[in-house]
Formats: sequence, structure tokens, C-alpha cells
Amino acid sequence: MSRTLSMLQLYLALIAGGCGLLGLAASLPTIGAAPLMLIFFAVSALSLLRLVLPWSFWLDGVLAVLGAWALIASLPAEGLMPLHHWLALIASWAFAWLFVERLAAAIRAGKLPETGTGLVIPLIFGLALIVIWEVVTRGASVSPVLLPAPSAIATRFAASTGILWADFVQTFIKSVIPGYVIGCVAGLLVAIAVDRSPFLKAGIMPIGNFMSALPIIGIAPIMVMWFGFDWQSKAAVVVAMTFFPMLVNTVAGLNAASTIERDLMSTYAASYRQTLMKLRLPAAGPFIFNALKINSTLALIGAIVAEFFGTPVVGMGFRISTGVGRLAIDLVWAEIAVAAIAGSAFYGVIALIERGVTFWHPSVRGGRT
Amino acid sequence: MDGRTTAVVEASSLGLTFPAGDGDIVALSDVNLTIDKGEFVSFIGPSGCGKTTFLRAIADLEKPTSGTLTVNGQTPENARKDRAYGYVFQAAALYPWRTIEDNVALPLEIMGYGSADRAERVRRTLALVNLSGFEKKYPWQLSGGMQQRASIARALSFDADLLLMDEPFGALDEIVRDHLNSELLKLWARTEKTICFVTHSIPEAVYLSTKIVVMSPRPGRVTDVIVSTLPRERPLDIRETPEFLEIAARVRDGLRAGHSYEEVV
Amino acid sequence: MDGRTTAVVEASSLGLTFPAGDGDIVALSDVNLTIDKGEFVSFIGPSGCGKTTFLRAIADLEKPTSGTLTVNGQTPENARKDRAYGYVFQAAALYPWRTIEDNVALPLEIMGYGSADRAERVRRTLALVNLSGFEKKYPWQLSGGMQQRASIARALSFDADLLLMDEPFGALDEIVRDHLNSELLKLWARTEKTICFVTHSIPEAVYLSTKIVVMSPRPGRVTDVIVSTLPRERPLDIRETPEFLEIAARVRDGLRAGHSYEEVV
Amino acid sequence: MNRILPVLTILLAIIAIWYAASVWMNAPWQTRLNERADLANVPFTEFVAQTWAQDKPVLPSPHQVAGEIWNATIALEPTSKRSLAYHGWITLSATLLGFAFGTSLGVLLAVAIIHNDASDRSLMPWIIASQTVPIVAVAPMLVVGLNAVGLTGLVPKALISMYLSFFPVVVGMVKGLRSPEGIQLDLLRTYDATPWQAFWKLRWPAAMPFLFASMKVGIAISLIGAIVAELSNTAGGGLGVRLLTGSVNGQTVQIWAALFIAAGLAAVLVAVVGRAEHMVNRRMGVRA
Amino acid sequence: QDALTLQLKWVTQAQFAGYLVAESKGFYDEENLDITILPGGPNIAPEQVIAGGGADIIVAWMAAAMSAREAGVPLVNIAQPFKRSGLMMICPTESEVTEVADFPGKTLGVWFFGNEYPFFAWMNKEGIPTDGSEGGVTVLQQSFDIQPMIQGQADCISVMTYNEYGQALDAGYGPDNLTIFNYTEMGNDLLEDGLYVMEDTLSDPAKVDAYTRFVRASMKGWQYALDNPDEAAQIVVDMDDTGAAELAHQRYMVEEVSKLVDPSDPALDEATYDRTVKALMDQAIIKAEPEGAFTTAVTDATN
Ligand SMILES: Nc1ncnc2c1ncn2[C@@H]1O[C@H](COP(=O)(O)OP(=O)(O)OP(=O)(O)O)[C@@H](O)[C@H]1O
Ligand SMILES: Nc1ncnc2c1ncn2[C@@H]1O[C@H](COP(=O)(O)OP(=O)(O)OP(=O)(O)O)[C@@H](O)[C@H]1O
Ligand SMILES: Cc1ncc(C[n+]2csc(CCO)c2C)c(N)n1
Ligand SMILES: [Mg+2]
Ligand SMILES: [Mg+2]
Repeated sequence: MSRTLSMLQLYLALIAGGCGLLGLAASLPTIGAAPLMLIFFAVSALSLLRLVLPWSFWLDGVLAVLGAWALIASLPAEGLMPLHHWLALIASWAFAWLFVERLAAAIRAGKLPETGTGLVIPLIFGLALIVIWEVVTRGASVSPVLLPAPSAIATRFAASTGILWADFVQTFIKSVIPGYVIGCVAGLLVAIAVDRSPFLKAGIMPIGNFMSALPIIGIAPIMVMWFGFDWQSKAAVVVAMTFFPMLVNTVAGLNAASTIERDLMSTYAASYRQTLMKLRLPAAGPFIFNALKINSTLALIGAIVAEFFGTPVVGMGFRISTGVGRLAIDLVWAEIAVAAIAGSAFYGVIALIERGVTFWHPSVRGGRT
Repeated sequence: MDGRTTAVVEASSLGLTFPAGDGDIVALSDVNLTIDKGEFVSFIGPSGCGKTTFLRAIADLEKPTSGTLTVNGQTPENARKDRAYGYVFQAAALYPWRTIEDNVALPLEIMGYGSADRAERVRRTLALVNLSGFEKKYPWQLSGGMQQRASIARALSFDADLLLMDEPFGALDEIVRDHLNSELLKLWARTEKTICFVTHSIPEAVYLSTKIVVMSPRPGRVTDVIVSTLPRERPLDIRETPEFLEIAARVRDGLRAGHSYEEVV
Repeated sequence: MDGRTTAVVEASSLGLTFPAGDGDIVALSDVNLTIDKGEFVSFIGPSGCGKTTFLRAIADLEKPTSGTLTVNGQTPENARKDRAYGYVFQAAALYPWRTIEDNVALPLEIMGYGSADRAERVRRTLALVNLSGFEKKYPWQLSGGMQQRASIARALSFDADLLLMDEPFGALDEIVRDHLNSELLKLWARTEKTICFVTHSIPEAVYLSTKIVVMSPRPGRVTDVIVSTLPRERPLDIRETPEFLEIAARVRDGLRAGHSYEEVV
Repeated sequence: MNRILPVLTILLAIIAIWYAASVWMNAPWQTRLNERADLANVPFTEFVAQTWAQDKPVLPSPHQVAGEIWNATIALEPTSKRSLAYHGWITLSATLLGFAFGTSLGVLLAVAIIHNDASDRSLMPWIIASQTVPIVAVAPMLVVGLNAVGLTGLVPKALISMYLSFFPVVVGMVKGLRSPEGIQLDLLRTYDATPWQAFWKLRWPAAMPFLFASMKVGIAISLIGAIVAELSNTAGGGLGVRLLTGSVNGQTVQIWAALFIAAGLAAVLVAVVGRAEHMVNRRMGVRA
Repeated sequence: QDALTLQLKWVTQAQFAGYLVAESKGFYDEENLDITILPGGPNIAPEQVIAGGGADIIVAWMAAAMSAREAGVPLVNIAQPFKRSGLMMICPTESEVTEVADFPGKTLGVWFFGNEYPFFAWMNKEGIPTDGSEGGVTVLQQSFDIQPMIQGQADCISVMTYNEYGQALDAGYGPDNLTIFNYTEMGNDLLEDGLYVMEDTLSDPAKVDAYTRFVRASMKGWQYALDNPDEAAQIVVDMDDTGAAELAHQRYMVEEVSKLVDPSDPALDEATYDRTVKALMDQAIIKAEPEGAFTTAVTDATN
């Protein structure tokens, strides 16, 4: 095993083990204060034996978890974390990195199956970030008014599910979904209309590009002025945000069919409609999905911004802006978490549909022609 | 359709020039050629001599810039709208989102064939090109040769009397090519179609054709039209007969004449 | 380098299997072959029989899964690190952002040749493939044949003793191909390189080679190795001699034997 | 000429619709004003003129916006705090710095992703998730947080620009650095080229078109980032601050003028990147 | 010189004339102070800025400051130049609101972001539900202008006497076509625009001394501003980095602010403080009676 470490892995192993050794030394004066931490330091130091003995990467994973556990368990209720505990953070992180590094290598070498384990790596990375966040905010006594710890956010999240759900319904279900659907469908239809007339295309595309550069933040107060305080103005902002990406992508996509594919239609004396339905729209599929994916993240952001400029007293943007005003920063982060989860899920759903619909595209079927 | 004349394609003083930034490209100049019903005409010539362009002009995919061109006695445009021909492109040009059978059915859908008729024709043409059993596969799941055969099936499915084939067997190995050549000959003999066939291979041209059109580039001209003296019935080993070799030698000479090596490649 | 043996490539019981989702693909199985220094070996066989795979294995671009393979008496990996061979891919694979001379200079840059030496080698190899005067052009300004010649120049520039060529002339028309074939023969005669050459064309294989390896697919096996009895000196019209035709017929038979049409395509 | 005519036609159509819309949208308020001033039976043409000349219209007419842009740029010293050129410059400097940060970060991440299996697998989902975080919500807290560690002024704005603009660059560059075909990589392998050589001689030049396409998106997004940041960082001015003060004072004309300047700035920035692309293409011998 | 940073609650305008004039006229220099004045805005919470160390002194409303105190930002009031509230709710005649009893069923525009406490305290006192239940009012998060009234999106909107009310006057509204609810006149005012610092800094005599000099110079600034309203308005316009401040509007604002500020006495009135704290506790905006949330040490020393 020790032979198979890459340069990067070797450095990580040295950092992890070295920090363990140093931490062990630094813990001796206060021995017994944090037994879990002591164990972690000791085993970390032991891991240096990997230079001469085989050391499974699963052990690295276990050590990363042990380190995170020890750190969180020994976080002080008040004041700063003891200096040598920061070594545990570095060591634990190095173990996590080393673990994913070696796990990825094992998957690549075919020693582990792709499915399942492939998902573990991004998850570990995310968890590592959260642990670092937790330890740094609490260990360095960062004011919760500036950046609350993930545990505080989670607690608030659990305690406020009612509010969060109501806000989610107002913003996502009432504003984002209708706005997204209208914006995307309108962009698609206008693209098809524009595509038929080279004159319109030549006229609209430069202006479309100009409009898509408009900072939507500026549109939001105008839309609130035009469409009122409720979800309609938010949906309007979402429509404005999603329309142009869809327009530009679809126009490009409708040109994606190759000359020879079009000539083929021509040899059948196919009508415009037939060519559109049987060739150009399917060929535009990947482009249309590209816009749908871009729009899935834009839409939520647009609705939230618009809520900064006037809303009924519900909605994710409302909660975030008043939350900052009231210094309920943990609630603000809970809302941000909802936004990130909803946005990622939305994106993921679109990406899944894309895999199903454009199964034939090289980027989906894995590149082999 | 087969009105007062049996000429399927008739070109006289045909010219076709592509406008280009730095001087126009003359792809065809003063081409005079008559193709009669039931003929199998091969076009051969160095790269860039205008073979594809000529076929595309017949198919109304390019507009001639001078001279006249008629297809079935009409303008190429009207012939195209009459669905007078099937075209096999140099690349298979199958739609990747359709299965093989749906690709073959594509022209039938567009031309409004009923679904039972469609299924029957797809079955028959796929069998003809030896692709039975691959109906439900997608193009990218097939080898290049199979794709090419599917594209031939697609062009055959709606039974046009004129077949335009642009290097259909270019990507295939010799054995497969031999096989398809004889299949094509059988099909032609059976159906009395008129076939225009572009190839780079001299033996292929000689083996298949009743008439071989040799072209030369810059500008694209017809330098020789060789009428084959081979019988219609052609076993594969006809290719070792002196008659065959003699025609092949004539084609090669014609080709070489139009081929100043340095400038073409 | 030319240690105890003159064998440049030596394969024994060589096997190579690609893992695939639904059952592995056996690309090569039980291949035994020795290629001696100075030989010109052609590989011929239907599509998918493993010709490319075998060349790639020699070049250490694929790892054999069984048997042994040595190049210049070493492992393929060490041979590659010694820069023992030049590889000409099926496609030209020129870098579009480099001029022709820079493309040819690419391996020289990577191998750390001095700039004067580089310029001299580029000049010489471009002259060899008849591309003098096109040094400053970009690939897209050249025809397909010229691009292919540039890629040959690139493989020749650093004077490896072994040349691996994968259908280098596949995309060219017959006349240009004839020309390049005889140029290649001249080069080989002059430099005493060892050449492994993949082709689909029987006449090409017979015309060029001292040894013709016939392969058959599923799994890729060597079905016949034909040692040419033609002299080293080969004018183009040697192709009409009975001796030539006889070898060609033998190759064709070998090919056909391994070629059950239905399953291959 | 045949490019200008269509654009001009559409532009004229938009302006016509815009004028009509500003009559329609400003009419109710104008009617009330007239009622209150006891002006009955205002002739239609005069009424239309009134709707185009309101102080705080719901939809300002095109010439009001154009006039405001003129007054706030050409008619003023560029150093004046009322000048949109002055505010545009402030936003521009944050945009450019953020764009430089974002492009560098994007390229670095892309390089890590294509060269390191673990990075490849771990980063992408989180990079996508990062873009679903509403930056407008985080920006105020970020500005305060950076202030707490001593960063004020340009840098917080640039960091927010970076947060938005690195995304298209990573996505594009991962695609671009992976765009060389297997055969081109195999070619380098036959030369036993080092990864470093493969990067500079193949991957990097092959990725150029992707880099520029991404940078065009990135620089427009950078500008949006700078404006968002200015909403939470009103000290020092900038186009975002103008939008904000326009909004809190109900100065619609001022909002629209700032918006158009911002969009114009974006168009110019995209054009500049396009120009750079053109020059690089020429140096790289890309077909015209 | 002692360097101090002052975080304003809103964009640069005559609401803060005293500080801007003091800076411009060199009153701070005279007290050997180097003051940086940071403008605020709708997305800037001064309480958060000071918690992050971005400011030494903030201008804040007491309700928000007390709420922040409970959230873990120990703010202490050191001076209260504003004696009265400028907050009003106005309802145009069309809304048919003439008294508080008309509110149920109406839509009211309220500013959030820490400005909402006075409104909720008032409604709490009147017993009008704000949670959307029967017999209550519908609350909107109002934008910071009078558009919602002009557009008829709300029946009543929040205004400050010295700012948005002026915009309403400009737009042709006035006492004759408006019903006006003035928080001060109703006795519902919660102390606005006080000066707050972090509690721990008050144990440092040097800091207290700097605050004292700051308050003294600021009050001198206020006095000067109220005495010379035209010049003060011009100073505000000059000091606004955004270029958005209009002279006429700032002149109006100085005039109105002068009705709320007592330039001669920066001290906090304990009775008003007690009333504010009671209102906040009644409405559970804060849970516990704050301890040490104000100090007279600074204002005592200014005399
Ligand atoms: N769309 C076009 N625009 C400009 N020039 C063109 C176009 N199409 C073809 N040409 C030019 O016309 C000439 C004839 O081209 P064509 O494709 O007909 O040649 P070809 O004989 O089919 O060659 P190949 O054997 O390589 O397929 C060439 O010089 C080519 O560059
Ligand atoms: N990377 C790969 N993964 C899986 N299978 C592969 C791979 N490369 C080649 N194969 C399979 O291995 C077999 C041999 O392929 P190879 O490319 O060597 O054939 P070839 O003789 O060069 O054919 P052609 O004449 O078409 O170039 C084929 O069945 C092919 O599908
Ligand atoms: C726990 C953990 N730590 C580090 C990495 C690797 N990684 C993630 S982001 C980054 C910087 C640029 O790539 C690196 C090296 C990982 N995957 N998981
Ligand atoms: Mg052609
Ligand atoms: Mg091959």
C-alpha cells in the first residue's frame, strides 16, 4: 500500500501524521482534559507508520471522522479553542482529503464500483466544509451575528420549519415556478418565431444580448412598481431573467442541425413544420436544456432579489432582508440553506430530465460515437 | 413522368460558381451530360472536382449559375418537390435521436405514408441492406458500415426512380464493399432504377457502371465519358477479365490526365 | 538498442480485452508475431478486427491483458519513453493553432531539440513529403491529403527507427495515394526503417509490404502471415504482374475466410 | 448596412412601444393630478405630452431617460459626484478587479478538476450549489464580515463579482481543457510528453475558444456582482448606489438612466473581450 | 487625534445634518477627533456593522438596538439628540381611513429591516392583529418611497415627516387629502436616531472621553445646522458621495428635523426610555428588561 501513494498523497499523509505527533506532544501537559482528542492525536501519529506498513485508506476515513468528532466534542462553550486543537483540525482535514484522494484512485482503478461510492466523495467534501465552518466559528468565537455555526443554523432550521415552508411556498411555488415556465416558454416561442425571419433575427439578437446584460437588480424595483407587491412582480422578474438565456440558446440550438441533416430534409421536400419538428427542435435539445439549467438557478435568485423591494410579509427574500435587520442571522442562513437546497434540487431535476430526453447526445451517452 | 424523352437527367453547358471572398470558385463549368432511364452512371475524379456539387445540383441542393439542367424533364426544384429521387450522402447523416427503423421511416413520415405501409417498407428495406434485427438500435450503437447501410435503406424506402449516391461505400472495407456492390447491382437490375454514383475507386466504378463520367478539377469539367462494354450480369470475378482491366486502364488514364499532382492533392 | 536480436516487435500469446458494461470485448487474442528490423509489415483485416489496437499496444497506448509484447527488446512503456517510434494516426490530428512547420516541430520541442536543429529537421522532412513552401500555412489552409502528409512529416521528424502508421492514406484518392505509396517505399528503402502499416486496401498492402498480416475479428486473431516474394524495387506497374495478382488473391482469400459477412460489417 | 437596418427597425419599434406604454402606464396618475388641479378636458395631445414629462413617472419616456443620461454624463464634469461617468468608473473598477479574480479562480479550479480525480468528483456539485445561494442575500453580511477582517472599499465588491463570475469560467474551462480528442492526447503520449507540456502545448490552446466564450458571460456577470455589492456598500458611490438611491427616493428616471448606463457598460465590456478574442484568434491562426 | 467611525442608519441626508456639518465645519477636528462617516442604506444593518467592528458608533433606533442587545450585540445608548419621532402613517382620502378603528381589513405599508417595531408596538397597543387573522390588518413590506400609495397598492403607508412626507407633499398630497397618524402625537414614539456604542468600550476612560468629545462636537454641529439651514442643506448635498441628494429636498429635511432634535441637550430622557422598553416588552420584541442599556456618563461629561 505504501508504495502506491502519489506525491500529493504523501504530503497529505505527512501533514496529517505530523500534526498528530505535534498535537500529541502539546496535549501531554493537559493530559486527561480531552481524552477523545488525545486518542485522535495518538492514532494520527501512529498513521506515520504507513511509510513502512500497509495502511488502508478506510483507516484514513475513520481517522477523519474521529478527528471531526473529537473536535466538535471538545469545542469550548465559551472563549477560544486551545491552540493545539487547531492541529487536530488540520490533521482531520488532511485525513479527509487523503481519504477521498485514495478513494478516487481506487474507483478509477476499478477496485470499487462507480455508483454509490462516486456519490460519497462530494458528500465528504461538503461535510468537511461544514465541520471546518463549525469548528472555526465556534473555536474562534466568531460572533453569531456575523456568521453563525452550522449547528446553530440547523437548530434554527428545525425550529422554524413552519416559517420556512410558508416562505418556500410563497417564493418558490408561487413566484419561481410560474415565472420560470412563462419565461422559458416565451423565450422558446420567440426564438422559433425569430428564427424564421433572418431580418427579425438580425434585429433582435443584438438587442437581446444587450438586454440580457441588464442588471436584473435594477429591474426588480420597477417590476414591483408595475406589478404590485405580491408574487406577480416576483414572477415578472423571473420571466425577465429567464427569457433571454432561453432565447439566445434556442436560436443557437436551432442552427445546430448540420447542413447535411437539413439537406436531407430538403431532398424529401419536407415542409418548414416538418423540418422544425423532426430535425431542428430535437437537434436544439441540448441547447434548450442548457438554458433550462442556467435558468433554474437564475429564477430563484431573481425572485429573492425582487422580494427585497417590497412584499407581503412572507417569502424567502423578505425573511432574509428582515432577518438581517433584526440580526436573526441564523434564520437568514436557514433561508439561504433552503434556497441552496431548492436551487440544487431544481437544477438536479432538470439535469435528470435532460439525461432522459437528450440521451442520444455524445455528452450524455459518454462520448463514444 | 416518363414523358416524351427517356432522359432522366439532362445537363447542357451547366456551370456552377460559388461566390467566395477572394475570387469565386468555379465548381462546375460547361458540363454537358445526358443520363437515360435505367442507366448506372459513376462519377470519378480527384477530390474537389465537383462530383458532389453536380449531384447536389441535380437534387436541387445547389442552384446552377449558368446553362440548363432538367430532371425528369422538369426543373430540379419541381423534381425535388415531386420526390423524384433518393439521396445517399457521403456521411450517413442519421438522426441520433431516432432508432434505425425510425430513421428509415423518416422520409415515409414526411411523405405521409400510412403507418402499416411504413412498417412494411421499413422491414423490407432493412432486410435488403442486411440490417434486420437492428431496428431498435440507435445509430451510435452501430458501426460506421452499418450506419452507411441504414442511410442507403432510408434512401430506398420510398422507391424513388432516381438514386443519387455520393461515395456511399467510402468508409467500408473491401469485403463489405464487394458485398454491397453486388447487392446494389442486383437491386438495380431488379428495379430498373436510374443510379448516379460517386466514387474514388476505379474498380468500383468500372464494376458497377453502364457509363463512367471522368471529371477534372479547377474548374470542374467532364473530361471523359466512358460507356461500359461489360454485360449487365456481372459476377465479382469479372474484375479479373481483360475487358474490365482495359476499361479500368482507360479510366485511370483519363483521371491522370486531369490530375496534375502538385496542385491538387 | 539492436542488442542480441534483430526483432523490433515481438508478440507472443498477446491478448487484449476491453472491459465493457455488457460483457468484455476481446480485441486481440493469442497474437504471435515477430517483426524484424527493416521489415515493412502491413496489417489488413475487416473493420474492428484489432489492427489499430495492436498498433496502439506496440505504442504503449493500450496495455495488453495477457501474453508478452516487447519493442526493441524492452517493455512497450520503456520503448515509448525512449521515443523509439513515430506514430501516424488514422486522422491527421494536426493542431489547428500551429502552422505546418510548428506542427512538425512539436515532437522536437517536446523532446528538447535545439532550435537550429529543429529548423533544419522541419525543413528536411517537409521537403521529403513535398510540402516545401507551405511551412507558414495553417492546417485548414491545406487539403486533406496535404494534412496527412504533414502528419507523416511530423512522425518522421525525429528519426525514430520504427514507424507505426494507421491507415495513413485512407482519405485520399487513388492517384494521390499511388504517389504517396511510392514515396513511402523510397523513404523506407533509403532509411532502413521498420514500418508497421495498417490498410484496408489489398493492392496497397501487397504493393508496399515485405510481410502481410491478415487478421480476423471477434476475437481479433492473426489468421495468415504472407511473406511477399516481390523484389524490394517496386515500380507502380508491378501491380499488373501475375506475381502481384497472385499474392493479392491469397490475401483476399485470407480476408474472406475470416469474414463471415453477417456478423462483421 | 444589412446588419444595421434590422437592428434599427427593431429599435424603432421598441421605442414606439415604449412611448405608447409610458402614456398608458402614467395615465392614471396624470388623470389624478389633473383632477386635483381642476383641469378638466385636457386635449389628448397635451395629456400625452404630460404623461411623457412627469417628475416621477411609473415608466419614464425614452427622451426623459436619454435626457437624464445626457445630463448625467456629457453635461457634467466626469469627476462630479452627480456624474454617471464617475459612478460608472467606480463600478467598472470593481468589475474589472472581480473579473480578474473570478477568471483566475475559475481557471485554477478547472485545472484542479481536470488534473485531480478527487477534485473532479468533489468540486462540481458544490460549485453548482454555490450558484444557487442568493448572493444578494449574502452580500450585506459578506461586506460586514470582510469589514471585520479589515477589508473595505473595492475588495469586498470585487469578491462578490468574483463569486458570480468564476462559475461560467470553471464550467467553460473544464469543457475546454477536456476538449482535445483522445487521439491528440495519444499523440503527445507517443512523444512521452510531461503533463506540463501536454497542458501548455495542447490543453491550454485548445481551451481558448471556451475561455473567451466564458469570459464574455463572466464579465457581464461581474458587472452585476459589482452592482449587487454596491447595494450593500453605499459608501463611495457606484451605479448600484445610484440604482438604490433612485429607488429609495422614487426617482424612476434616475433608476432607468443608471440601468441603461450599466447595460451599455456591459455591452462595451463584452465587446472588449470579443476584441481580445479576435486578436488571440489571429495570433493562433484561427480561420477567419 | 482619536479616530472614530460613525455608521449612519440611512443614506447621506439631512437627517444626519449635525454630524455632517460638524465634520464639514471642522468641529470634530477642534475636539481632536478624526471621524469617518459611513452612509447606510436599506441593506445595511448598523447593529451588524458595529458587531463586526466596522464602526465605533452607530445611529440606530432604540427598538432595533435593544433587540440587537438581546441577540448578543451589547449596545449602549450614549446620547439621544432626537427627542421626538418623525415616523407617521398616512392614508389618502380614497382609502377611507380616518381613525384607527378603520384599520381592520386595510392594507398597511410598513418598513422592515429593523424599522418595523414602532408599528407593531402601536398595533399591539390598539389590539389590532397583524398576523392576517380576522379583524386585523394586512401588512406589506413597503419599499422606501411613496409609490405604494400613489399606485394604490396600500391603503396607508409609512413616512418620515422629514423625508417621504415631503415627497407626498410634492406629489400633491397634503393634510386636506390625507389622514395622518403621527407616532409622537399619539404617544407611541419609540426613540429614534440615538447614538450607540459597544458596552465593553465604555470601561476604557480614553474611549469614553473620545465619545464625549464626539457628542459635544456633534451637538455643536446640530446647533449650527439648525441655525443655518440653507448652509446645512448645501453641506449635506456636498458630502453625499452618491450625488443623489437634492438641495431643495435637503432644505425641507433640515427644517423638519429641527422639530425633532434638541441641539442643546443630548441626554436621554429616562421617562421616554422606560416607555420604549415597556412597549417593546409588551410586544415581546425583547423578553427581559435590559440592564445597562444606556449611560449618562457621556452626556454628563459634555456639559
Ligand atoms: N458551399 C461551398 N462554398 C464554396 N465552395 C464550395 C462549396 N462547396 C464546394 N465548394 C468547392 O467546389 C469545388 C467542388 O467541390 P465538390 O464537393 O463538388 O468536390 P468533390 O468532387 O465532391 O470532391 P470530394 O471527392 O473531395 O468529395 C471544390 O473546390 C470546393 O472547394
Ligand atoms: N477504447 C475501447 N473500448 C472498448 N472497445 C474498444 C475500444 N477500442 C476498440 N475497441 C473494440 O476493439 C475492437 C478492435 O478495434 P480496432 O479499433 O483495433 O479495430 P480496427 O481493426 O482498427 O478497425 P478499423 O478498420 O475500423 O479501424 C473493436 O471491436 C472495437 O469496438
Ligand atoms: C475534505 C477534502 N479536502 C480537500 C479536497 C480536495 N479539494 C477540494 S477543493 C480543492 C481545491 C482546488 O481543487 C481541493 C484540492 C477534497 N476533495 N476533500
Ligand atoms: Mg464529394
Ligand atoms: Mg482502426
